[in-house]
Amino acid sequence: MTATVTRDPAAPPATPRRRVVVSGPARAAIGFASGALLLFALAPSALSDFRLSLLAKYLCLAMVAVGIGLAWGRGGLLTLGQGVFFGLGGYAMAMHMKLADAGPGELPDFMALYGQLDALPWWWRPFASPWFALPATVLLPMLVAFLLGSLVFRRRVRGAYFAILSQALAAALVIFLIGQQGTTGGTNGLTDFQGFFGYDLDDPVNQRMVYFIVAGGLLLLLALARQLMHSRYGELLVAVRDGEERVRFLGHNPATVKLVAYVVAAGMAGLAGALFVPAVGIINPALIGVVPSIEFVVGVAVGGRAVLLGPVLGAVAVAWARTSLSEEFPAAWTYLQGLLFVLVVAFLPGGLASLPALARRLRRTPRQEVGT
Amino acid sequence: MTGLEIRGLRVSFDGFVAVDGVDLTVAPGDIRFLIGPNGAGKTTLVDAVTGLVKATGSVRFGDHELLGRPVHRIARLGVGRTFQTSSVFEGLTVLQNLDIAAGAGRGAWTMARRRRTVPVAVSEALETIGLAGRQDALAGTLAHGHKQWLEIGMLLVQNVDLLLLDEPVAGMSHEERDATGALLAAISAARTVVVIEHDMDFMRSFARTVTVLHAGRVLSEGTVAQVQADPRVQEVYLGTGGVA
Amino acid sequence: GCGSKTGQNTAAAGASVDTSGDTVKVGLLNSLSGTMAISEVTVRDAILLAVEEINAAGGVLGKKIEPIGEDGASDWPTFAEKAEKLIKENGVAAVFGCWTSASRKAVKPVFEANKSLLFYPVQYEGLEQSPYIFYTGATTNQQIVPGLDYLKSQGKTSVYLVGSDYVFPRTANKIIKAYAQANGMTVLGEDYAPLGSTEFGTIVNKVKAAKAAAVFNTLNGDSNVAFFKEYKSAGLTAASTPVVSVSIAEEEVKSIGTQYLADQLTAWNYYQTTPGAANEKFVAAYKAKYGADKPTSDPMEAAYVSVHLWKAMVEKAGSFDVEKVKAAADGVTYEAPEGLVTVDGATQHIHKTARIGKVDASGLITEVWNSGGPLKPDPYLKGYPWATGLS
Amino acid sequence: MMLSLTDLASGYGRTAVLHGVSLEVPDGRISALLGHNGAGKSTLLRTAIGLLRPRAGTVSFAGADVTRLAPHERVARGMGYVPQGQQCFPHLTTAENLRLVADTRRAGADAMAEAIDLFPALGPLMSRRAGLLSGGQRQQLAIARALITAPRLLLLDEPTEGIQPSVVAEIERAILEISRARGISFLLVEQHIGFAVRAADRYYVLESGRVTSQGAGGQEAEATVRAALAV
Amino acid sequence: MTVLVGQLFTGVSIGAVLLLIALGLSLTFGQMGVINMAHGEFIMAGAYTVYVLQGAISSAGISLFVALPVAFLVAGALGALLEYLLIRRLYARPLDTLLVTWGVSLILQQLARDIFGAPNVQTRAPDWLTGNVPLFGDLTLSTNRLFILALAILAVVGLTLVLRLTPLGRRIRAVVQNRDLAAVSGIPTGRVDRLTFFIGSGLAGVAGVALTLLGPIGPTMGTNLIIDAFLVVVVGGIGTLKGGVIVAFVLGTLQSLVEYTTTLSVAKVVVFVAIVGFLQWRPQGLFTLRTRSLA
Ligand SMILES: Nc1ncnc2c1ncn2[C@@H]1O[C@H](COP(=O)(O)OP(=O)(O)OP(=O)(O)O)[C@@H](O)[C@H]1O
Ligand SMILES: Nc1ncnc2c1ncn2[C@@H]1O[C@H](COP(=O)(O)OP(=O)(O)OP(=O)(O)O)[C@@H](O)[C@H]1O
Ligand SMILES: NC(N)=O
Ligand SMILES: [Mg+2]
Ligand SMILES: [Mg+2]
Repeated sequence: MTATVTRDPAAPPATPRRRVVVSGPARAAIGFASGALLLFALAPSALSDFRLSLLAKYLCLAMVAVGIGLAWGRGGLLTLGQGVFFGLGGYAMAMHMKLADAGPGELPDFMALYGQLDALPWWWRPFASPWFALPATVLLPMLVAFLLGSLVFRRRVRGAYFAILSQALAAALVIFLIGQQGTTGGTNGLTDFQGFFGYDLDDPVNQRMVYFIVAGGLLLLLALARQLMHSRYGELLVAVRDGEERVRFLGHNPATVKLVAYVVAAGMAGLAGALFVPAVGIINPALIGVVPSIEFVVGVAVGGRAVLLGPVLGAVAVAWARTSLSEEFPAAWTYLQGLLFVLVVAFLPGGLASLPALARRLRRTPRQEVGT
Repeated sequence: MTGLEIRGLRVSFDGFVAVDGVDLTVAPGDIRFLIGPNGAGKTTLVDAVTGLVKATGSVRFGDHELLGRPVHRIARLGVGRTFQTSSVFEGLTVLQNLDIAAGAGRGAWTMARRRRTVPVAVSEALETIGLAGRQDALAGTLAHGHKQWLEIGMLLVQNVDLLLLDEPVAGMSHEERDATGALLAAISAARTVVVIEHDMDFMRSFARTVTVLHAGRVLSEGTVAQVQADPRVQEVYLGTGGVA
Repeated sequence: GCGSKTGQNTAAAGASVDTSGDTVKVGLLNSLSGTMAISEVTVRDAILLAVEEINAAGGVLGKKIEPIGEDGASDWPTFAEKAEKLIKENGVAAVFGCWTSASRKAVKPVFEANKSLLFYPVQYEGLEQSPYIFYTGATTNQQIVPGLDYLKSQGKTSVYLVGSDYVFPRTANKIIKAYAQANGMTVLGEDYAPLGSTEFGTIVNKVKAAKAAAVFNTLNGDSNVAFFKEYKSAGLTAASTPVVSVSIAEEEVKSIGTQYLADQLTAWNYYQTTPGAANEKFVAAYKAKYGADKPTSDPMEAAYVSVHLWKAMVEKAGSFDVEKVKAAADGVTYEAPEGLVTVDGATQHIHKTARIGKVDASGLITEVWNSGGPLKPDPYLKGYPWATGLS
Repeated sequence: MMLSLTDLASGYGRTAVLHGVSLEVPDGRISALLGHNGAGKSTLLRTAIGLLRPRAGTVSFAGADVTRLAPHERVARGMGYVPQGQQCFPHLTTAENLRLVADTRRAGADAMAEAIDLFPALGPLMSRRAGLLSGGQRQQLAIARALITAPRLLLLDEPTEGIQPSVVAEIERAILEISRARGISFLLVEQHIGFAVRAADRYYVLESGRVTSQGAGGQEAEATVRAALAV
Repeated sequence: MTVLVGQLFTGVSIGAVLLLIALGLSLTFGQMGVINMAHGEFIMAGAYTVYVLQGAISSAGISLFVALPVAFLVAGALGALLEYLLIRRLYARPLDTLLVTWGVSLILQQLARDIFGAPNVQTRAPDWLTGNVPLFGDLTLSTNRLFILALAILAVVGLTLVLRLTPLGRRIRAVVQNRDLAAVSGIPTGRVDRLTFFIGSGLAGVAGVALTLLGPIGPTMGTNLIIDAFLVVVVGGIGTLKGGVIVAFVLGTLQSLVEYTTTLSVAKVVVFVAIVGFLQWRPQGLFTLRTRSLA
């Protein structure tokens, strides 16, 4: 034993320093207010147009992460296919924007070029209407998640099986999209948008407007996730994670419980995808395949899967690091990225969000448990 | 209060017959002890009743046939059980465990909101099982015996009509066994209880009727005294000398 | 408040080129990581060689070129993001780069919105003409059509089409089918493998069963290695069923191995073996800078040429201003390694000589046919009656 | 002394369970460890065998300090352990569960045969996977497995939990027999105080991670222990 | 007829490749529960081993046969190192191994890029492995694919023997099933874990050698294989070799038959749909090891 235990183990634990006690809802209100301040006032005035549009992109990724935090952090559903739902939302929005650019009755430019089509395929047609396309960006991913989730959860596919199956789903969708070049744009994806509901996307003022919509959307999703996590449902979800079979004997159907988390997370990813398109200007298979899907999850792990803000923090931090570090050190970036994931997940399972608590603990108990 | 009626129950695993044509009637309000040698098929019988393994025959609970229903539906009909190895939700607090057990019938609206007060049934159960002081401890940090109490507490709040308890006092101290037994007696005022146990002192103190299973069949049935006196039961189960 | 509606056309003026210092910045946008790095790194090297030469000779309009590199990471949205960064944050005068058509399609709106210039150095599928892109690689009438003409002249009347699953091969094959129909050739089959796929057992079985006279190969990158190994194992050879490839250059030959490629055909505008003093100088300079074992190839040459052409255009315009450079572009010439090239101002493509080559035992490609002189670029194949209806 | 624990402190994560426990298990004798649920009995055995690292204190076995040894090294020196809760290797057959341990010994085959003699119920179950056994069958398997390691000291955590009365009697007889005939020492955790205290040479009562009473075992100690536990 | 037989052979040989790349995973994932995303990079390490050895041994045939054991050792050593540095801290959180090893795979890819360069490299195959054996009519079986099939069969048989018949096999399974109990049964769990990981990763190295006969060797070659490999193990049933073997050949054949009449993309999507459908029927894979526990 190298540890030198200095405190008498029989002594009562030292009383923690008294802190101002703020009730849960009040703390949440303060949190949301400062988040809003940061996103709506500080960021737009401090950042250039280009950096602000990058931030919009990061915030879209953070929206996906909020859903993963719920499904994985709370429900233990390691969903490696969130790219699918992100993609469905993104493509739904992109199809609408393409049709709006082309004008009524016209084919989108890429279709005319590569598709050799005379008429719009039937499944494109409804997306011409914003009344269909906008809800579809969220509802379509939720529907797909519902169908797949009902099958998979009812048959008790779980753990690593679920993870790998959801990953294969992402791979399959990408292969499908690439194979249908004439109607989906293939690897190119959909790009070259002119306007967003009539507003010119090249105009920096409109780009800012898109940023504000994204920031608002993120706050909304955070509020929703917080409500779910603190509700009775949130507790049941954890119970299902820890003892799915046991929950059955208490009269709950775990398949339904998991399905709710999966579908909500899918809807969040769909909304993120939909806003990503005007914010970034492209959606393509490379954004929704296996690698980005894993990266979504890794971002959440880096930030901290267990707490509300962890996923947001992680998603933004990883995306920001990618942009800036790959600018500064293009070659070393891959090493840094790999190392970051390895170190945080292996040695800091609580993610970056657990750093403050860790620091506090280290300060409070100097050299206590070393060596055990 | 509802009784249990099992007819011709049969469970086989790849050719091995674990339960082999059991008929069993448990009257409402009874405390029935199910005993028998290790591997006799007691746990398997409970598994069959609660939908965990496939079985043939018939299990009627009140007006309902239980065989063929999914686990959570059987639970909602008012059948609750504990497990031979404890299975509380280790990542949740004692209070949360109980609240979830109490909540099978909750609607979507209730589920989507926060728990603001402790339901009466839950706080009563906390007192009953003596874990009121540890309601915010994570269940995973409870000692073995406390986990079993928590499991019983979860059945209490689940408000079931039929409790199936698989070795509920294993690992408990003498005093705790007595307390648990008293608890079961109180519970049975309004419920039917089936207990699997190997602790004969405990059985003698609290059983009303006893069924002995052996090799998947009913070997003997009756009062504690009748069963204990049965030489076949002594031979396969109690042993000749070692009975304290 | 809200910004402009579409069609109001009050969008941002062109991004300003930063010429405040005594240098002028240009952007280099290539994949240094990911599947396309194989090819794109060599393009980056060639661009840097040209920059170095120009700086050694005094720069452009008296300013040294300051190259700013970004990694597109084989990911099209990243290309778009990095393009925007180069234009908006760095104020570059022009960007050189992109390889796959997918990456070009992704950055095109960025260059158009910011009214900034891209020089794109790779052969492609045509049917495009952005006012802010200069295309210095071949368009279809300078590569694919001559390739088909060559097969026809060799008496090959049936072909099988094999390609990677993305815009360039699919569009190229559409053109090939139209050509075949008009020229009495039969297309016996058409198969696509996802980019990066290495499973070609079935496709080669199909080729073999179809008994085609030749294969037209538009596979890109890694897949070629697996395809040619499978091809040889199946007993198919250049003598029995030649393959014409349009994306296999010297670098790729090196990595596939001559064991598998001997005597197969390629269609390009330039080979390391292309004769002429300009090429000798280019090859020597390249090897001196990057190593004697590094081959030069068509996309590298086109990238190298694009920097020199930009310099010539800027000097003709007397300004780095994008609109002035564009206006000055028509007729600008350069004595390139592939021979004299001339910019066609109308299409912003260049006049290039088509060359069919054969892989030799040393791993180099030797020319077996050429078009006799530079072909005028025709990205929409307007000069080919069989091609009406393609665009 | 076969086993001595000195000022042992141990626990899980940040929760401390044992607060400086000292106890001794003499050679060839049975010692009993008693206490309420949650007192820390299992924690003590887990620390003794090395599954938990103590925060302070030492574990010494047969005169040597083994505090820093890994569990398998302690087993190699002659410590044996049957954990609480009918544990097994679920996907291995009953036979494989035993052979696995027999592999580690030269006299493995003989030891296996002996163990099966002691638990005849296991005979017909040899080719069934252990995860499918009933609770009591698994517990019998667990004790048999520990015996095959040829321990000089056996740490038994509620070994008769879930076992039918006739076999419990059998096991109790076997413990006395083994300890007498082969000189194996036992540290026995039991809720059935009766047998444990009567058979034991020494008893220890654990409460909230501290030894609160101890003394010589035997028939007459039973009342004392019950009184100590009733508090 | 010829076509059908030819496609069947192609299917079987796709199956053999699937089997080889999945075999190591059936140990590290199937037995140990580690979702090792760097498995593909261990395959890559095996492939580069051939490349390096060809620099030293000029005969393509000899270097190939030397490469088999050397690649096993190289990839196995990488695996053992990974286990020692990271995995052993994660046995309590198996799903996290996926994320950690994914980071490792990024690092290994970049390492390969820095050592061998971003472009693919070539290896020469011995001449007898670039030809084919004529069967009947037009039908030929390529020798490289026959070689891979033989290698896959050999590897499966060898691994089965080790797991079934040796004490090591029992130990490997025991440690995975109950780590603490194994430790207190006298088994050096750390060493067994490392050895298991060594063998599983070593098999990836062997798969890498085989793949050099079919396709390119490059830093990213592993990423294309990893999902297929995991699917084989999952659908076969975790913890059994038998299931994986059957599934590899069935999926290979299904893919080749569908691809012949459609395209590779469609075939892959069909295979995926078949897998989801299959898991509806058998959610725990083809062969399952059930226990009575509720976990
Ligand atoms: N899934 C299964 N496959 C094969 N055999 C099984 C399976 N489940 C149980 N068995 C066998 O069925 C028999 C009955 O087991 P069960 O668990 O019901 O016994 P039990 O009466 O509860 O015993 P105990 O008192 O030891 O808990 C045992 O021999 C057991 O090995
Ligand atoms: N894995 C764990 N993590 C945290 N705390 C634990 C853990 N296991 C046990 N504890 C705590 O340690 C204390 C002692 O537990 P232990 O299992 O040693 O008790 P015991 O005396 O063996 O009880 P029982 O008679 O019920 O088996 C208990 O308060 C329990 O809550
Ligand atoms: N333009 C190409 N080769 O994609
Ligand atoms: Mg039982
Ligand atoms: Mg205990």
